Amino acid sequence: MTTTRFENTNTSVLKSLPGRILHSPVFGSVVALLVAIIIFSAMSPRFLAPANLSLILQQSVVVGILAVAQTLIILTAGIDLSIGAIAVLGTIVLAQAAAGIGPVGAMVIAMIVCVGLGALNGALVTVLRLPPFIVTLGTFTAIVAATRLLAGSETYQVTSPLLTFLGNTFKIGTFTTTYGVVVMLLVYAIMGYALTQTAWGRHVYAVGGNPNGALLSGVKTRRNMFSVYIVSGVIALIAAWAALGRISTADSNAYQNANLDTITAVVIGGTSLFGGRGGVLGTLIGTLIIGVLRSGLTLAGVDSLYQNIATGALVIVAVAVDQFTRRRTSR
Amino acid sequence: MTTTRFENTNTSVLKSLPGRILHSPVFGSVVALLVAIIIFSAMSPRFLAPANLSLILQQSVVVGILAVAQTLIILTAGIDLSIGAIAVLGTIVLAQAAAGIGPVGAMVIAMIVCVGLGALNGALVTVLRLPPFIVTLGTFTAIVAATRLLAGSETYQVTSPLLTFLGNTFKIGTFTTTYGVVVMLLVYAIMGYALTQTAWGRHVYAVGGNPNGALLSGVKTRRNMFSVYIVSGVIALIAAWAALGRISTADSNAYQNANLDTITAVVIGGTSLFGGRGGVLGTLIGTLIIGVLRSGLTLAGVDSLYQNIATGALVIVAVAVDQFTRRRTSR
Amino acid sequence: AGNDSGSGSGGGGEEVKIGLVTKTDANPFFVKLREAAQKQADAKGAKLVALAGAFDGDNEGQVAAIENLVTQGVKGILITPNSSSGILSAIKNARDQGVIVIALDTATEPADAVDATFATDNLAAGVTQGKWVKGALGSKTPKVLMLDGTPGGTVDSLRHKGFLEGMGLSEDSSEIAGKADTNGDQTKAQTAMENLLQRAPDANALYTINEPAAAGGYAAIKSAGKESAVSIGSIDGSCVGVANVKKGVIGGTVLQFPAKMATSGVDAVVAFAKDGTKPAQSFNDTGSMLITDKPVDGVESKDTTWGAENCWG
Amino acid sequence: MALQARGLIKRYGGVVAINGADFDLRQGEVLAVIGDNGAGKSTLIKTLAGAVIPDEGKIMMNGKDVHFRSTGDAKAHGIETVYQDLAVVPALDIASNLFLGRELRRPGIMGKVFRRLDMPAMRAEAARHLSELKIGIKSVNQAVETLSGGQRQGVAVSRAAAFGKGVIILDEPTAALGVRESGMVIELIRNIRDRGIPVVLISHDMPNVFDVADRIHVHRLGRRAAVVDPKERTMGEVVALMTGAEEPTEVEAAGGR
Amino acid sequence: MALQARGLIKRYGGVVAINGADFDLRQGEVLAVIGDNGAGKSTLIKTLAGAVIPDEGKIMMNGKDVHFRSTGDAKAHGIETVYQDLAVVPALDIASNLFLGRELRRPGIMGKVFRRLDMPAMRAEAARHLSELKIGIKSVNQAVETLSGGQRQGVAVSRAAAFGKGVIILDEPTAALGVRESGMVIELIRNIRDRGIPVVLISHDMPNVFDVADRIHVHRLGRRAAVVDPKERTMGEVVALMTGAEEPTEVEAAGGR
Ligand SMILES: Nc1ncnc2c1ncn2[C@@H]1O[C@H](COP(=O)(O)OP(=O)(O)OP(=O)(O)O)[C@@H](O)[C@H]1O
Ligand SMILES: Nc1ncnc2c1ncn2[C@@H]1O[C@H](COP(=O)(O)OP(=O)(O)OP(=O)(O)O)[C@@H](O)[C@H]1O
Ligand SMILES: [Mg+2]
Ligand SMILES: [Mg+2]
Repeated sequence: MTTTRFENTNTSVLKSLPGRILHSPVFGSVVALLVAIIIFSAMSPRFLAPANLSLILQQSVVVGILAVAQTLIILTAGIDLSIGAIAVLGTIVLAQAAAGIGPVGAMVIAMIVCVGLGALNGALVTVLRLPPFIVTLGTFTAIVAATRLLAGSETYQVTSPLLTFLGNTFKIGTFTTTYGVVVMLLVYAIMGYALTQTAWGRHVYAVGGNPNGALLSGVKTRRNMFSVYIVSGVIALIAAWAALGRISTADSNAYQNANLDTITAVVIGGTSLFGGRGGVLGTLIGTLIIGVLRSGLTLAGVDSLYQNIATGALVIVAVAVDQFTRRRTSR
Repeated sequence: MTTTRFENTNTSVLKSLPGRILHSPVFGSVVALLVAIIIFSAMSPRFLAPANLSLILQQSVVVGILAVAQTLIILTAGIDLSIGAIAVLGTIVLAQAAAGIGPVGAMVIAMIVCVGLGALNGALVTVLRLPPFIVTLGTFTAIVAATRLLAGSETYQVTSPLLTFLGNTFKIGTFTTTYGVVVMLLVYAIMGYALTQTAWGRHVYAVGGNPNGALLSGVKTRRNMFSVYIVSGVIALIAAWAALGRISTADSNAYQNANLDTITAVVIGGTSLFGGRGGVLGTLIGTLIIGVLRSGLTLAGVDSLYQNIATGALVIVAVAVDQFTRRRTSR
Repeated sequence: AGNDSGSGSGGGGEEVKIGLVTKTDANPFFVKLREAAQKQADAKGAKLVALAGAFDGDNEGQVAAIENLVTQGVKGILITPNSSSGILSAIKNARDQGVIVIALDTATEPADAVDATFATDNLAAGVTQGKWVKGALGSKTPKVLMLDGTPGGTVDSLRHKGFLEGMGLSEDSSEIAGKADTNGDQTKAQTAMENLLQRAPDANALYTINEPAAAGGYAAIKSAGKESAVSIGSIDGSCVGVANVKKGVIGGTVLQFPAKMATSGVDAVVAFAKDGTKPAQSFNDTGSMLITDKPVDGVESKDTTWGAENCWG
Repeated sequence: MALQARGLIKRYGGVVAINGADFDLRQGEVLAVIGDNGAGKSTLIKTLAGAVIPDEGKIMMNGKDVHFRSTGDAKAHGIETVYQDLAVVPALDIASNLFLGRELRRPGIMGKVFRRLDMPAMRAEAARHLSELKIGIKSVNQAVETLSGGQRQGVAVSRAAAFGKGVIILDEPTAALGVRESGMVIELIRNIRDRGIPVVLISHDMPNVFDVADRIHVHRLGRRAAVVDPKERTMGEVVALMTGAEEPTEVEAAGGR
Repeated sequence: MALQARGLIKRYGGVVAINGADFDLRQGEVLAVIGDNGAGKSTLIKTLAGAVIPDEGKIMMNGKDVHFRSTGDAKAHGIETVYQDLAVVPALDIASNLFLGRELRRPGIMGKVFRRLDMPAMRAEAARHLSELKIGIKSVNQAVETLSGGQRQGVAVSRAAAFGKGVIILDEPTAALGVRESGMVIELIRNIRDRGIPVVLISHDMPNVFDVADRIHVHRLGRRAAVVDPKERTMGEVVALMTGAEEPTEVEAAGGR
């Protein structure tokens, strides 16, 4: 009797709440995040102060938003090295155009630029069928140079309240945060919904998991991939807007590491670089892990160079924890 | 009769010399290289001068050597973002240790460091089975920081004739070149032989093409992958040596783009980022394409920002040409 | 009538070609340098080819640029060396082939590796920043945060060293409450400063490698509500920077004169192309000037009105 | 004639996969396609399904010329196919695989405006279709990669059976299936035919072929060698035709009656 | 006993793939393993081949306990396997695939010191092995990905036949093969047995099984349900055993005589 009961419990684990949590693909990332938080709050009492937590969120906004686009592209078995550069170009275009034709017109022009570049990447990947890595490496190089030519030697101050709106703060109880944080969470929610609850999202997974099979099944694989690059362009614009909220200056040198940071966030979050597996929830946690590391190490008084060594090591540890928990529970 | 004859010729194309060339996997890259050379020599008469060709080779040495290691790792379906950083650390170690214990001892220590870091990457990838992208991103971050800590803010002059030997020139007829170029070509020849003519090389392809199948076939996949990372460490040391030959100073900030450059060379050379397809011959051509672009654009008087835009575009064009010729001939 | 070696005695009416190799294309300072050189070259009827390293510290990129410029047949090369000693052999090769090489902004080590240098004395500029911050603090015990540039950069370490000298501190003084690398990038500076302030909320002095770093640092200080408590010093002298001094974002900044460097450099190459004369002096300090509206005793300074007239970019 | 082809040629570099193949499928029949390994059967049906574009030759549906540039084109004409290298997405669950490319949306604005999938409906319907085959799948939420070889094949077959409206093409659907499961697939094929939908069945299993086929298309060296009536020929004779050991009659060589 | 197993258990999360399975292979026999889709046959033989490490249970070779941590361990004991999802490397040529993991080197210092492969020898030998199966492969330099489904299976089977020294395990080797080619594989299996090497054959093809098997291991719900003698039972009875419609005799349930 006892054995039977035990076996029953064991099998139904798949459906019970704790079982669901254990088997959730983001379980590992959550563990890694919690471990980091526990360690840092033990090292510095200030770490868990609401002001510090709010800062971590604010510092994660731009990379966090871009990481959503990166997740989509990686799910299709691609990679986007140009997404950060598109966003930076977006900030310059917003700033320059706002000075000329006002913030709303600037938004329109920046949208055309960002989406246009997304479409360029998408067309090269889907129509000419070139590898996304090399396409976006090429466009990255070209976009960075074009941005510098456009910006010249100037840094642009942005004063329009619309363009800097996402930097404004508001309070929830004692917790202060910015509209940028809200927008970031919204982007995650919307794309999470689109990926899991719509046919378009299913097709993104199918295109990444077995492109040939998806095509034979009647999925319009090229159109789907193209749409992913278009969506990335839109998300890059949102990131550009958030960047202006954070620093009301457009600078052609900003966010040079954004691409690698987004990829790190995506991978720590458990999305496979080979496509077809993962999701934005993991990426959000991955973004937070990176933010927590940086903030925690600074609070602990670690110098930049040692911080980099520690970050490098901790990124590997985070992925290792993730892999380990996943293997233990689902294999 | 005539039709039959025609059909015969058509089929035997597979075995004839022109057919072999057409169907060679590097055919596309060669076309791209030739097109670039023709365009640039039309633009500037100096382009084809032996002195300039020699320069292109010399400028390609360090990235060219590193690209061999990158090819190996990409063939196993991995990627190495840390290889450039390992080489830079190698130059610093060589320079510092040479000042202390002489050039030969320095070589030994640098070898231990470079191979040790290759082994670290390899162990994380094969034993913990973490994704190579994230492993080498982590070690990249950590190695760059460690290098700067080690170097402080100093640039080290290297005077030892052994350590700068690869920068010495010699003449073949009127063509002047460096021993570094010879070593680069040797590295290509040796690894080309190892990849195509030994069991180890076959296994590298098998591990990249179908890791599970290779394992089931009895290939020691983990050991093979680990050995690839070890070999990469050795190659990074050779690149470090060549770098000291080129500029007889060790600087912790050098070669930050080497990783992306090597990946570009590998991909332009027709090796698949998904592993299992490609080879070092293509990579050599890819390296030369990059060198030719840079030199040709400068000779044509193009400023570096415009050069970057052109390089970005041309990299995409080169891959497109490669893909197009490949599709036309083999499909 | 071309001659193959590409150098030697340039023919009479031929257009003078000048190469400019900056550290990167990114920094507004180098963009300004490039623009000024371009303007001067146009005025003198010379052709300028502007190249750059790909990133701070790209010695290989600068060496390749020099080699390619020499092949192209330039008369002279203006270079802002990434590392004061990293590219000496390439410079020597160029000079051996009859090309005049002039360092801008950063001196080489040894200084006579090039034909002449037109540069700010970055150590002195750092000292000026340090002295001003010390003066601005008055009797308060300094509690210093430092937003550095790129680790290993020559200019970066000279300014850092100069600042500490001007403050009367040393590298491991307890008055230094924290340091971070910003690569001179405003976004990184803001993030770094936010985190540093969490650790050292009572800091009262801030060293910055350049004005974007200062603006980023100020944003973090402001959102923490400490803008009156911290004295911010900087170096560069861009017009945005000077405007920020006027607005009170930056307490004081040390202005340098990139246009002067570029113009003198181009003039020197043109003169050399004409009759082979080289600049008389090896090191030419193009000067620097502290801009602040809160002058302190013992440090020479000008106000922001003067700054706005003499700033760059 | 439901589906016809004339003179199809497809070359891969030096290899000629099909070499002037003809094809005729009548309304409401089960047509078996048999042939040696590498004879070009899969390539033939891939051209009919739009997955491969032939170098030469033409395809007609109900007497009219059609040009399939993609599998989507063929699907739009009602042609549904189970490929030999099963076109499933391993990481997706069974229900999603079954409905891939033709997902159901929720009724009302949730579906129309927010384009929300109707997962409960898809799961229920998937479970219903799969239960017809009795391949012992416990949950339609399982990822396809966790299924056994035969179970995967079952999923692919169910899918074609559920959605085929015009022509259903099955490339070796029972290769990985057990005796009982094979029997069920044959039963399913009969049901489909009885619904009036013509079926093309590629199979190496002669007893199955003779059991269900109305006519047999024998493929040999990239060409249609004969079309035979299973009631007129024995298994041995058909195998001999397939290998070239025996010559077809003139009528058979011309495509049968 | 050539190869034995007792009480093997392998779980995947909530799914129990094999659940206390026993296994006995005698010297010089052909043992067929049959069972429904998803019964756990592939998982069973993967544990015997070292590709899957069982959660519980033990494996013995020639009476001695063995522990396979990898396929290499099993190979070192002479166990050669053809997997259902063929373990071939698509981008490599046929000869390289055949010799993968056991490449030949040139004689003399070229081989010893420079470790150079002897491609001509490998090609010649590969061509010889493949010609035994007559699957119409034109060149052993062809990449495996350009072969038809059946041709690929032929390559995998040839490989096991060529190199198996102790035990050869074949997981549905004829599933994708034509009638003639299947016949040749069955012939090959007989040859192998006649060389004194025991063979394990998983197959859904009952006529083939009854044609070649000395004993039949019936797998059901992750367990060995019976071992029967094909001379004592009809195909219908064995299928009934497989599906549970009939009960095995006590001797059969205990593993046969
Ligand atoms: N992509 C390709 N590239 C090169 N050759 C190919 C390709 N696809 C098929 N072939 C060749 O075309 C021929 C026919 O292949 P096909 O798959 O149509 O055969 P089949 O009749 O379906 O065989 P099987 O019964 O084994 O599945 C084979 O010789 C095969 O090698
Ligand atoms: N990696 C895995 N993860 C989860 N479940 C698995 C895995 N591999 C096998 N299974 C499950 O174990 C059971 C047995 O699978 P197995 O492949 O051994 O069956 P089989 O008898 O070989 O079937 P077939 O005749 O269809 O090949 C199946 O229900 C399958 O879903
Ligand atoms: Mg087929
Ligand atoms: Mg199986």
